[in-house]
Amino acid sequence: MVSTVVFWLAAAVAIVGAGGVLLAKHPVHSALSLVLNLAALGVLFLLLHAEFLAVVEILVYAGAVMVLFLFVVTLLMAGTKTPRDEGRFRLAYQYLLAGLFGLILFVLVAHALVGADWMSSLAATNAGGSFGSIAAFGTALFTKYLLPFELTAVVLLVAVIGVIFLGREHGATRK
Amino acid sequence: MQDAIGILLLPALGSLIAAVFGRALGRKATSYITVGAMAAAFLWTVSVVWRLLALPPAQRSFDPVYWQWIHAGALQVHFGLLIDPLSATFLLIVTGIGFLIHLYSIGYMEGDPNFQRFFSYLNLFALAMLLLVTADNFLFLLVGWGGVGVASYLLIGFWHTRPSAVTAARKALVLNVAGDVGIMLALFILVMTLGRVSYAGVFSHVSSLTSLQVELVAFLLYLGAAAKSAQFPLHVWLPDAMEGPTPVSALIHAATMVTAGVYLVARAYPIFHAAPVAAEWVAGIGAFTALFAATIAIVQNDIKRVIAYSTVSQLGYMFLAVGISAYAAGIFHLTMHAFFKALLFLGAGSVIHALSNEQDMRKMGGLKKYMPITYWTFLIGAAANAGVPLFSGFFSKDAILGQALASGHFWLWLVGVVAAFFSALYIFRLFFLVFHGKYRGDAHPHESPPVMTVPLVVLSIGALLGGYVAVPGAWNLFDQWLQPVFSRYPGGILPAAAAAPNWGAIALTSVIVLAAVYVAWRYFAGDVVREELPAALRPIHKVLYNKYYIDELGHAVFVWTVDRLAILADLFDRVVVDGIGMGMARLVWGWGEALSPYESGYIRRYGLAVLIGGVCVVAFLTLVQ
Amino acid sequence: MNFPVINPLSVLPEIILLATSIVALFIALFLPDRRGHQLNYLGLVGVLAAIAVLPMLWAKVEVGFGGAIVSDHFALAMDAAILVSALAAFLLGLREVEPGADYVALVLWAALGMMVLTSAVELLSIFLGLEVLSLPLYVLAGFRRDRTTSKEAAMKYLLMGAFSSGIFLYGLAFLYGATGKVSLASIQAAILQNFTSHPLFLEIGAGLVAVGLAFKLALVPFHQWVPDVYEGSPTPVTAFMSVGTKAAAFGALVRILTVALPAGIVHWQPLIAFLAVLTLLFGNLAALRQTNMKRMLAYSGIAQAGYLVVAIAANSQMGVGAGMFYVVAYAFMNIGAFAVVAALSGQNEEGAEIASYRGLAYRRPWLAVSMTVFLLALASIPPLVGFPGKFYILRAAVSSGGVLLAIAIVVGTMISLYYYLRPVLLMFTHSEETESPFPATAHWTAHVTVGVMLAGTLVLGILPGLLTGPLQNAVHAIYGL
Amino acid sequence: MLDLLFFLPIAGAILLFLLPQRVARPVAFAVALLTLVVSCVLIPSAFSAGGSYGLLTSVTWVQAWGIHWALGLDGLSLVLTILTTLITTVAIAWTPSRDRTYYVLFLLLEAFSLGTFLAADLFMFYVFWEAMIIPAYLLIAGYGGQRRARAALKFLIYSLAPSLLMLVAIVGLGYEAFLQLGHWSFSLMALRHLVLPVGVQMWVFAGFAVAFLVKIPVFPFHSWMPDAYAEAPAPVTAMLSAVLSKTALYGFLRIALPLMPVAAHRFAPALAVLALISILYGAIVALAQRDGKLVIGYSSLSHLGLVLLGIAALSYTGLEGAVLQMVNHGIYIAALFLLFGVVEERLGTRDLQGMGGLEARGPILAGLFLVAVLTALGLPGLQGFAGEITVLSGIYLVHPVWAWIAVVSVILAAAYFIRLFQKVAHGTAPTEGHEGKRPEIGGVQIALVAPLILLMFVLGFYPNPVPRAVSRPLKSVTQTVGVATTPRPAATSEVAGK
Amino acid sequence: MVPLSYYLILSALLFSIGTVGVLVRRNPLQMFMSIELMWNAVNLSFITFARQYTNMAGHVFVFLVITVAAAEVAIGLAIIVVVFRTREHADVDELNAMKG
Repeated sequence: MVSTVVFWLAAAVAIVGAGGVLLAKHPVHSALSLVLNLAALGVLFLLLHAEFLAVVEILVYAGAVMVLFLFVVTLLMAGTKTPRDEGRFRLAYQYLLAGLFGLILFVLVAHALVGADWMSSLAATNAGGSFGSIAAFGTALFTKYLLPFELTAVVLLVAVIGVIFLGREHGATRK
Repeated sequence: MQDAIGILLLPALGSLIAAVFGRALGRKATSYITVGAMAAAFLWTVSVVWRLLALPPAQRSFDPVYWQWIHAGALQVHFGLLIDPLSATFLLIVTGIGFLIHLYSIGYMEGDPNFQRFFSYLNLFALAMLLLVTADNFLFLLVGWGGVGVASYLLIGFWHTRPSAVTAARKALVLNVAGDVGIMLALFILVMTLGRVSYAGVFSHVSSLTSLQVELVAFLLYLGAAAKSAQFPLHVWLPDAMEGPTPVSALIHAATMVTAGVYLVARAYPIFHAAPVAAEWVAGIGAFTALFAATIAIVQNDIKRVIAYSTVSQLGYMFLAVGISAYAAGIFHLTMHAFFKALLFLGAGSVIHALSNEQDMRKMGGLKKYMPITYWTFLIGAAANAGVPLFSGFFSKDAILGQALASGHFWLWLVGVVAAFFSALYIFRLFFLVFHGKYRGDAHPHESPPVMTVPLVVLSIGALLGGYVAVPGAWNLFDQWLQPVFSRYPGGILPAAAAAPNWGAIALTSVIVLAAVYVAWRYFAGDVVREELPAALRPIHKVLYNKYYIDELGHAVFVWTVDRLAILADLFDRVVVDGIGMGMARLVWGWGEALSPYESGYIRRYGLAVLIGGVCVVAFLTLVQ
Repeated sequence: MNFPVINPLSVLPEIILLATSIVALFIALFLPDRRGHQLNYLGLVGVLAAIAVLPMLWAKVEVGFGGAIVSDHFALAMDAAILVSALAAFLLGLREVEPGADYVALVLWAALGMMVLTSAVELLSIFLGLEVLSLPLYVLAGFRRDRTTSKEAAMKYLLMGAFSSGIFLYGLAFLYGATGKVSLASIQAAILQNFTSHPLFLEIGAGLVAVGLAFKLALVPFHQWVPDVYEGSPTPVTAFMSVGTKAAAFGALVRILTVALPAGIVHWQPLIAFLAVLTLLFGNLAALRQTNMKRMLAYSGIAQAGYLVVAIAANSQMGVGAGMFYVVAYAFMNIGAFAVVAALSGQNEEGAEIASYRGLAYRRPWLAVSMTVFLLALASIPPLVGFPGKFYILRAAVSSGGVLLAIAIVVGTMISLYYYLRPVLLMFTHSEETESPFPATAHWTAHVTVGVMLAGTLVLGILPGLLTGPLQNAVHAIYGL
Repeated sequence: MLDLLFFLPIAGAILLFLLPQRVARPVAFAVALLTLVVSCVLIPSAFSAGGSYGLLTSVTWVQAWGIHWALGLDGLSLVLTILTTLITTVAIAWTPSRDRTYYVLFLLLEAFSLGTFLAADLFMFYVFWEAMIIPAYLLIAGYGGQRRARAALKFLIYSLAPSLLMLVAIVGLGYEAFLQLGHWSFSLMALRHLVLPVGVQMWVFAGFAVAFLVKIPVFPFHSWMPDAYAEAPAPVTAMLSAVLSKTALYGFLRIALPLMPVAAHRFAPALAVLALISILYGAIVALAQRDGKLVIGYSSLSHLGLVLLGIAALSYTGLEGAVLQMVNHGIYIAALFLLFGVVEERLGTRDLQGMGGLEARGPILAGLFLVAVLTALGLPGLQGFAGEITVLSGIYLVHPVWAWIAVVSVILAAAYFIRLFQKVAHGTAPTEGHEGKRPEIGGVQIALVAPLILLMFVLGFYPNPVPRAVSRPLKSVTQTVGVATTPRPAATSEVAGK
Repeated sequence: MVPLSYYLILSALLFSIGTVGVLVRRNPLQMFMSIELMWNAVNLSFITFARQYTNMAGHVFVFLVITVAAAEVAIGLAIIVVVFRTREHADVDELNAMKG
């Protein structure tokens, strides 16, 4: 019962957060809305027995990543300026079409989901066994999914080298 | 008779040598070679004829085959020569008169910068003509047929810097080719129906053709013959062809080539015999042409043009003859005509030569005293042409008219008689205008050199005496000579030919002819040319002088139309056909251009495309299935 | 814990690339910056070493990481195309991009990601492969930070790439959701045993995954980033990604669609066919009006992807073989064309304007003739490699009943003749100008690239049999999964 | 030996790259001549007994696709091979070029054309067919007249685009082979054994036909022709018209008719209509041209229309005539273009209004041109007539009406060819300019064109070798097409081919 | 008890909002945030599915996605900084030097 209430609350918060990202004029507001959304998602993860990921979501995402965002927002002086107004309607029907097709996408997917009858039979509580535990997670990560895990190392390397390259003053390091 | 091909090879070699080495050999050597080739060919022909005569009449036919020309499906043709009295007659005419005209040309063409080329063309013509008359099948007949057309084209346009000569040459060629097409089509029908094109093969199977087919073949053959022999309304090229040098007119447009049509009809007599409609048509058009051309000839002022229309008229007589199946008579007239018409042309050439290329008779007159040889020979020629009794033309023309009457073609006979009156009138008008009265020109007339007068004399002997091979009521050597040819297949001999001569008719024609000569003498032998005409005659004169406006009509109907059509088609090609291709290209390009706005450079727009595309994909997969 | 059998052989080329990149980064610490470009040769050696081990691995199918990745013939063939394009990135890079350890490492990693994408048989690795491929390319596209167009390319690529990755990821989620499995084999097995939670999940998953890969393959309407990014990126990078990315995405699409998702149950076939036709028509039409060689080649690349996807739409072993052949063919001719552009360019893409090619045949005959060969090959004129490539695809299309697809290919090719052959005409037209816009000489490596690609274009064009036999095995391998 | 025929010019082309510029012309000529000699040496082997080909080389080319490197020589390919080698030999050395590439491209053009005629495998046929277009394209683009760029591109796109439909058709045939024989095959001999469903025949035939019709060209697909013929240098135009157009007609005989007999019957009326339009249309448009080269070009449209009509008649005689006319057309059209090229070069214009007087100033050239013109207009006794009469009688046998219509063009041909000749040769020379150069043909060119002129006479009076050479292949074609040919004498009882 | 499909529908809603966000925002940072929204919506789906099948693969997937997203954000932000540092406005619409 509690979980139902928590779900609806978290869902509402997540939607509000998403709406904030979508609508907020200032990027900082958007970023904060996204943090809200991510936090709500963390709660939902908990409900689904993904405790570890809930923590990761909140720590890494809502924490580290979003801080990075805010950092850049403030770094870019230009970022604080809103785009020129005269350009707003340059792609006038962009808004209309984006909204429309976003809606259609949602309807299409939701249509498929609603039609899936197995969905109603879920017990939110104890799924049994070690599902969702850190141990199970670690086992999976280091055994069955070792290759993707290894590949994340490359991804991070790319990030490091890429950011170093991009962050370097152009032409300062060569010649 | 295998060696008869030598008659063809001689002029072929002569032509080739004159064409390739003419410049190196020089004028004299070239003329010796080419004239020599003709002389040798003539002698060779004589020997062939001699050997023919040595045989019994029924065996006077040889058909040596030399090689297989083509063997492609239904079309199987051999190259072979047919030597029989008919072709031998033509061989004699072509090589004999051809030799004389070659000889004459040495004098006439003296001083022309393209002397060698001229002789090369002359020999080429002789080759083609010989091939035409000796071929043993329709296909090689067509080869010779086309060959004489081209040689004639080359010779008409010989003085190619004259625009009128160039035009005349083109006209002649195109009309001749139109005639060739007729023969080609006839040939296709024969190939389709009989699978044969050789004379022997075709003629012995004529009976297996339906009457429609045979009429069609006959008409198509006649189309070719009419074009070549200048029958109405395809005659228009012949007077224009007088733009060529005069020996050419004599050889090609009087003595030989234009008679090829008569030869064709005579040769194909089994077909025409089986096609009565076509045969009547041939005779009718022939008679009409005889009258029609003769009337035009009366009012022309150009000496060669008069003789040209005279030729057309005489050819009409010949077609009249072959149309009523009086083949031997037709060929007889053809032979006589070869003599006197060549004589007339060469005589005219002699006059023109003497007057420094003056051709207008109004500027001649009184030449009798300057050019006696030309005068006397020309007189013989004119008399023969007019059919003055006891001259060769008299015998041959009366043979035709007599058989027309005897075979029941009264109207044709009547037209022939009327035409005979005009024939005498125009030729003696010419004669008196040129040789009698006072000289009206400003050149210095003089007699031509012997190289030109000797042929005149020789021909005049033929024109004077040739007719006596067939004296009505007495003997007819000519018919006997040709008899084996025309008795091989049914229909060659007119039953009426055996009938006794109609002395009344002969007398009537003779009187009419003499009356015409008198009228001519009365009106045209004076010192001055009478320009004024009675008012009633003026419109008639105008129509006649303008040749019934046939040239203009033909020009308007064919030349003008085709030219306009060509320009339209060209426009169509450039605008529509090319336009469609280019238009499609431009359309495709336009599509490419039209895509440009979608590649707007805006990231969000790209994203929108991804979203829309993605939604469509999902919708397709989830809903359409 | 049961640790999986890693089997390093299955990822040997990947390991070589990774090791090379690490070594390069390490050496860079000790190397003076002005000699940084020499690391380029190290990268070259690394790629060559990776190519060298491919034949060794050909003998046997290696499965690694507990079945997450296989090194089968299909993967190896695609790896070859990818490595060749990586080779081009190094060979052509010396002049335009001022390469250092970063360039070398990024190219190697991108190549690694591509190779993983083609050989991974499990959704997580596929996703990681896609990301390892994408992230370095975002940076590489903007490698010439001094150029507005390069930066713009990076930005557009990044935003669109991340956006489409999201869509792709959602598709993976649905594939996972439909069966609860992540390995392609077990997904296929589940589908075949009718053990799916909801058939629509499969359809949605297939659709979204296809969209994500179609984005990488540059299929219409997911292609719009391509012209901008290809034009803006440094030419060596363009050459690299135009071929490598397509090969990788093709590999993944083949593995996911034709192998894991039987067309009889998941109805992607008409969809892919439609996308293919749309793509090849659109690409060809849009290429007509281009004046920039790189942009023209970008649109041409879109069209070529259309042909390639026809091979998938054929949904047959022959189709897969045809697609593989075409990838290799495309590698040779497309890289060749870009190599000529690079050879004609100094620092500033002088070789990009088509108009400046006028009279090239009389000034730089070797490059002009080579360019002619590459363009003719792209136009699929025999006896160049593009022709057997297209022939193979037509063959696959016709034999799966897709005569209309074949006609579409033909119509597209007809349109393409114009833009492929106009530069040829231009090169062979005498020019009045004496001033050449191009630098007088090209780096020798560019000539080598042109030469190698020319050889490939000609040899495989004349003797396609060299490749068709091995590819046949490769196809059997992938279906034998 | 057959491969030699193809590789000889290829080797020559490579050799030319290595040799200095100044020997390019003689070497190219020598290579072409050698090829001609080889093709003549092969004459006896084309008729040796055995299968449908007298000489056949076949090596597996692409195993997986069932493609063979197969070259076959029979009477049909032989006559066209000799035509190709002959015309190339004459044309390649016709005008000196300052550029070695010219000769290289020319030899490549020869090699690929030969390949097309010799290919015994459809895949190879297509490869050569397409490859042939490229050197031709570059020859027009690199050495043509003022508007060559447009002309070349147009030629190229018109040539290549429809060929792609043919490619689809070829693939379709290969697939049918797979369905029926169990393996992919493009071998002409193997494909003959197929029994194709009518529907397949129809679309496959259509694919081939479109490609062929454009290449011939036939109305309304000819609009590349005026540009390309006019702008290409004379020897290249000669090759385009004399050789390249024949590849398409050959394609009908070798591929389209025997492999798709039912479709051939169904399409024949359509082909005939197009052919008839081409015949008349080409002739009419030729009358209006001011550009001499285009008069010849449109005449070619008309004459090749007649050849196509002969093919569409589907009668044995028609086919024999068509092949004969192909050979004849190849010879006289090449001579016409080459000789007119000299006129153009000397006078500096192609505009007929600005010409004239050649007969006086260049009598040899005028004489040679005259012979070529007379041959072209079908003067009986010259070679053009032989083909014309055979093909027309072949048509008449089956469709008299077609022949009646087509024969009109003979008259028109006389009109436009004579107009052409008269504009060039007659009248007075243009007064302005051109006085410097004597409009006479050079000795080398006389020697080069002499064989062609000679052939016009020889084949005019003895055309039989050509129909005899092609009778066996054509009989096998008509047998497949299943048309009752005309009653032939007993000699035909021997069965040719399969 | 809330059926699992609710989670998935929520996920779909968030995903759709994310996509719309990418398409309507002109500030690159906000676009990027919208993309993060999409990715996280997917994460929710993964975890839901994992819960349904009690299968850890979904969890691992989410973990990897978060890692990759972090790296992507790092690179993305760096590129945004490079591009827009010199510009007055952070407006992706101004990036249209290349088009057509």
